[in-house]
Amino acid sequence: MSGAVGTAGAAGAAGEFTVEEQVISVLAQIYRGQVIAVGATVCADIATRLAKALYAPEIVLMAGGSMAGYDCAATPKALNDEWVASPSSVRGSDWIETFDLISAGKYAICMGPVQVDRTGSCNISVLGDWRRPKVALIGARGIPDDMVRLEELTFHVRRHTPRALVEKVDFRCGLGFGPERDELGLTLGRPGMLVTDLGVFDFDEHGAGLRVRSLHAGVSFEQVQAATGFELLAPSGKLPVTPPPTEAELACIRDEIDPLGVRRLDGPEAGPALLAELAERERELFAIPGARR
Amino acid sequence: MSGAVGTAGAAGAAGEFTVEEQVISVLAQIYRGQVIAVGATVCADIATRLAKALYAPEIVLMAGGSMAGYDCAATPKALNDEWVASPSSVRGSDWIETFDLISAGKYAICMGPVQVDRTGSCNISVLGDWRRPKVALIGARGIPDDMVRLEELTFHVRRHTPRALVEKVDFRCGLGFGPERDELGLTLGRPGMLVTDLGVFDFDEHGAGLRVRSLHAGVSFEQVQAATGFELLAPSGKLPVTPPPTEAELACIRDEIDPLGVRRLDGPEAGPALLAELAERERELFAIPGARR
Amino acid sequence: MSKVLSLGEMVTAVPPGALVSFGGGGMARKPMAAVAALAMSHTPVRLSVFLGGPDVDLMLGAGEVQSLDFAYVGFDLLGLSPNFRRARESGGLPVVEWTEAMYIAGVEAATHHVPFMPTRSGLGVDVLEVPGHPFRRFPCPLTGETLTAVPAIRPDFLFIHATEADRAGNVRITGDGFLDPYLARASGTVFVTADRLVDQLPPDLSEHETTISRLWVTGVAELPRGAAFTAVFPQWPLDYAAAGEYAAHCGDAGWLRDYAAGLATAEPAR
Amino acid sequence: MSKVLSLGEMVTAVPPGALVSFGGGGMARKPMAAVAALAMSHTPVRLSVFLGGPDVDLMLGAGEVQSLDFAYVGFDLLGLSPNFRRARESGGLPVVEWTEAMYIAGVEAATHHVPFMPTRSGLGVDVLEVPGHPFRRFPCPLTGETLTAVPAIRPDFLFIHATEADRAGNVRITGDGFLDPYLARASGTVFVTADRLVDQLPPDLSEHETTISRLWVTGVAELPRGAAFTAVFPQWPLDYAAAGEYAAHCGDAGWLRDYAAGLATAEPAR
Repeated sequence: MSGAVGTAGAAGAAGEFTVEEQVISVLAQIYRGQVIAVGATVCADIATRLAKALYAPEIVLMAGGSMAGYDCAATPKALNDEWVASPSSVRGSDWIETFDLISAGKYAICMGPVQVDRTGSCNISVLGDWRRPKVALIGARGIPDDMVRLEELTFHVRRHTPRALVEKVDFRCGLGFGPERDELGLTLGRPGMLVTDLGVFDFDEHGAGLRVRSLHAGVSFEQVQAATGFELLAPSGKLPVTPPPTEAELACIRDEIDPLGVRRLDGPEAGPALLAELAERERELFAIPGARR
Repeated sequence: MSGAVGTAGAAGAAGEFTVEEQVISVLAQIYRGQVIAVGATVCADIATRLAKALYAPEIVLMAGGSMAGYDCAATPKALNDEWVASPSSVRGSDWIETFDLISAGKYAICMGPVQVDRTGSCNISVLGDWRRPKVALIGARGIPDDMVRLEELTFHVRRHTPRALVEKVDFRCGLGFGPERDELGLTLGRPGMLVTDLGVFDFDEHGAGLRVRSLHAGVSFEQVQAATGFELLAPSGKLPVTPPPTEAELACIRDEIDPLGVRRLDGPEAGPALLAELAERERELFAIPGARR
Repeated sequence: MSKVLSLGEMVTAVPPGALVSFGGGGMARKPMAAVAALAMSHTPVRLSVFLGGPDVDLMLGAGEVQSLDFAYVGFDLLGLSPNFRRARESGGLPVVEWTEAMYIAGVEAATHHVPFMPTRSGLGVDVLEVPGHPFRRFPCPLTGETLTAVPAIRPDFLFIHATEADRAGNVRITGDGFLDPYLARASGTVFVTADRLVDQLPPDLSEHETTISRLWVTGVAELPRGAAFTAVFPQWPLDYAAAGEYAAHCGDAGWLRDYAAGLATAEPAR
Repeated sequence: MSKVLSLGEMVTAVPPGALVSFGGGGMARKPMAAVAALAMSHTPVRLSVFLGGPDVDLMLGAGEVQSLDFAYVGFDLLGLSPNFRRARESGGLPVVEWTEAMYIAGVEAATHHVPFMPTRSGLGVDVLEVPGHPFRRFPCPLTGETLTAVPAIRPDFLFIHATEADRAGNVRITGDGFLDPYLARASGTVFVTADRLVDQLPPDLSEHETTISRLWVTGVAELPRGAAFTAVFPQWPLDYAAAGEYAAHCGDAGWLRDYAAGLATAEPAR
């Protein structure tokens, strides 16, 4: 799945792009309006910058945390974001205000769940039994909070496998569609778009299951079904190909918002060696420490 | 009661002082330790500065509000305090933190109630019936809050009259001693010292009434009783004279922390003319606008 | 992304019956020009103000207040508010008297989007003994101890006066912020008048100097001395002469009308 | 009024069974030298950490944690925490899993000195379905709607690492403050290590640049690079090489002991 997976769209000269660039292009569409734009995966983070650079200058980026990078320009993605973002940052804030913004719906987030199930429930806490997990992940964090405050949640699953897309999540950090949601009268935190390395999906609002919205270039429905731990909803007719990133998007990603190539951390190369390589390159690229102070 | 009322104590050369200076000297004793020191009357405010200058450099002054003057030096009292205090201010804060400090007991305040009764209940909200007051004062403000958070409250009543020291307050902003306090199990916000232009007082802890602790120089018990709207507790023996301000205190008040004479606003001269005079003199004295920015 | 509006556009947005709040406190940083414009628009509104001063006084004097929630109304060293006195003493104004901590808790409830906040305030005092108050004593669901529930305070419109703002709506307040930053999070529509508008905050300063994010702000207007005689640190100390004149005459309906008309229509003095 | 203490004096003050919290978040501004000194003092404590990283990992690896409250434990881009994994996966560690908003609400309850805070979080998710959690669904006393009560979080001891501090205990944090300013208000004893101590904050800056008032701080120690490899903006970007080495080896008890001993006793590198 590494390297080139398709051909860039739009008017400009065609060119190849990676699946991470495809994902960034898709996710950039969810960030609009006077909101804080947050991406919990590297690609989603870069997507917030792409949105700000090309489509929605009004969004607020929070590169590097709630303080030094708050409301900064569409600066290049780094491993140490504050150092790059702070010089253009307009305001310092804190975590209490961030949750007030979430409560006010002034927030758009793409999460990176470890498990998503057919109804759209998601999990980043544990694999196996919570009392004695097979794998202790990171804890529920803010997903239960966002779920009762935001209209809709977006998901990015880096690697589409039967262990990531499961029949039922081991621990519910966010609740999907279905009878339980209806009984609770929960109308917020609806599972929205799911983007993986294979395609773009959404969930049936009655909990019937996962629907393919589009397949990335070169991916077949059968391939996606084989990589999914439950039966996908049958497509009605021919499935569209995910619109490829435009030339302008690719140029922006590569030259402006991710010249370092941090997006590779969401790809198959991810690991200590790549992180070390990026950290080394970052030092050269941005001349840390930094700008304002 | 204007002008000189007594003779300064301590080793230095004796001198005359005003009742406001007497009150400032007495009130300066209540501000000690790692607390925010607040005075709701002009004299109490100046007393916080006197305490900081001479006795308790560790206290935090908040001259001019919760932000620009927070944790400043013992700067001269002004009508526009922020302008004088800001250059030496260590930190900006806000009202939520101020109430967190009050809740943590890191706060010492002298209030300026319009009515105090024999049990120590106090009132700054209304005279007469709350629903249709004879006089609408300013509202309960923070007294009910301080009463359930601080160990003890101190009171400064500028003019000791039967209308200020009453049998029963018209509206309880703070609750005094007595059966109701005991029934509620309320142990915080105990009425502590009361300072007036005639003397220093405290309240019987069972609600039996008001006790004279000391009389200001030249004041008799009979004079105080005549100025009080209820019967004072009978003194057991000869009443002491309030210790006069020391020479060091008088020098500090007059030369360092109130050279403008703002303390006169708590005396019998108070009124629009005096305020106008002080405003005019302040302009000359401090060359507003100010220092840091 | 400019949010620059005229004062007229701001005031026109307020419908009759709206819950309106003003920033600042007492004689400090009151949005007097906006208050005067609102009063002159003859739109009866409900007021909720943490620490009221000439803002509340002017609205009451103009007769455009349907009800008032407050923790304080007064002129600080200049004494009591004449129009507040008259309104209260006539017995005709529906009021809710909050304590400071209870008002803060109500605003925090709104910022956190919960219907109430628990507080220890209210025990043993008469703010919970008067008719029509919205507070309730209740047992803590975890410990059983008795607390006071205060409802969320959610103004429909908030008017603030600030030191400066940028066109995108970021706001800088250099003196005491009172509850303004929190009220901005609690309010549906936030209008800011500023002594000066700049292209972008913070100028040469760190990001800690910006007080309120543009995310909370609906519209901004440049209005030098929009706080009239009230204090705006550091540019305007309280003008005791003008404040004294206001205090002496505001009880006169004709004088007040002329005063408000002048304030509401004054061209920004550049 | 000097509050300057040695790291040893700070750590010695912590009795067995104390509830201890650390500031910072994930791989940022963790008080690693203080954590190492605490771990080396062999004092079993209860931990409550908002966003844990190598701080929680080191304490768990040293075996000195009686229980753990958390909203997150992880190494951010460097993956999962090995010692957190082992402790959780062995099933022997009593834990309370908070959400971020619930943890914040718990800290706010403590800062306001109320026993609980209401929040909307917890609805429809499994954090309220696990054994031993301290949360409770309850009806709002004013509106009747169902909310979640979270208890106050009151650490006995809080350790923070900061950019700088003055000897009186005023603290300046220039990067993300996480919950540190609020945890300082919620905690009984607050110890701060700082990359540098200065005579008085703020230096040439405005009072907005001081993050935590000395009123909340018990002791300060100058400890350059007291956050070890974690990031302290702007002086220390995250040292990915050292962090990677920690992540690779911290599961080895011998390696971890040597690492902690070195960190706890290192002379301030001037």
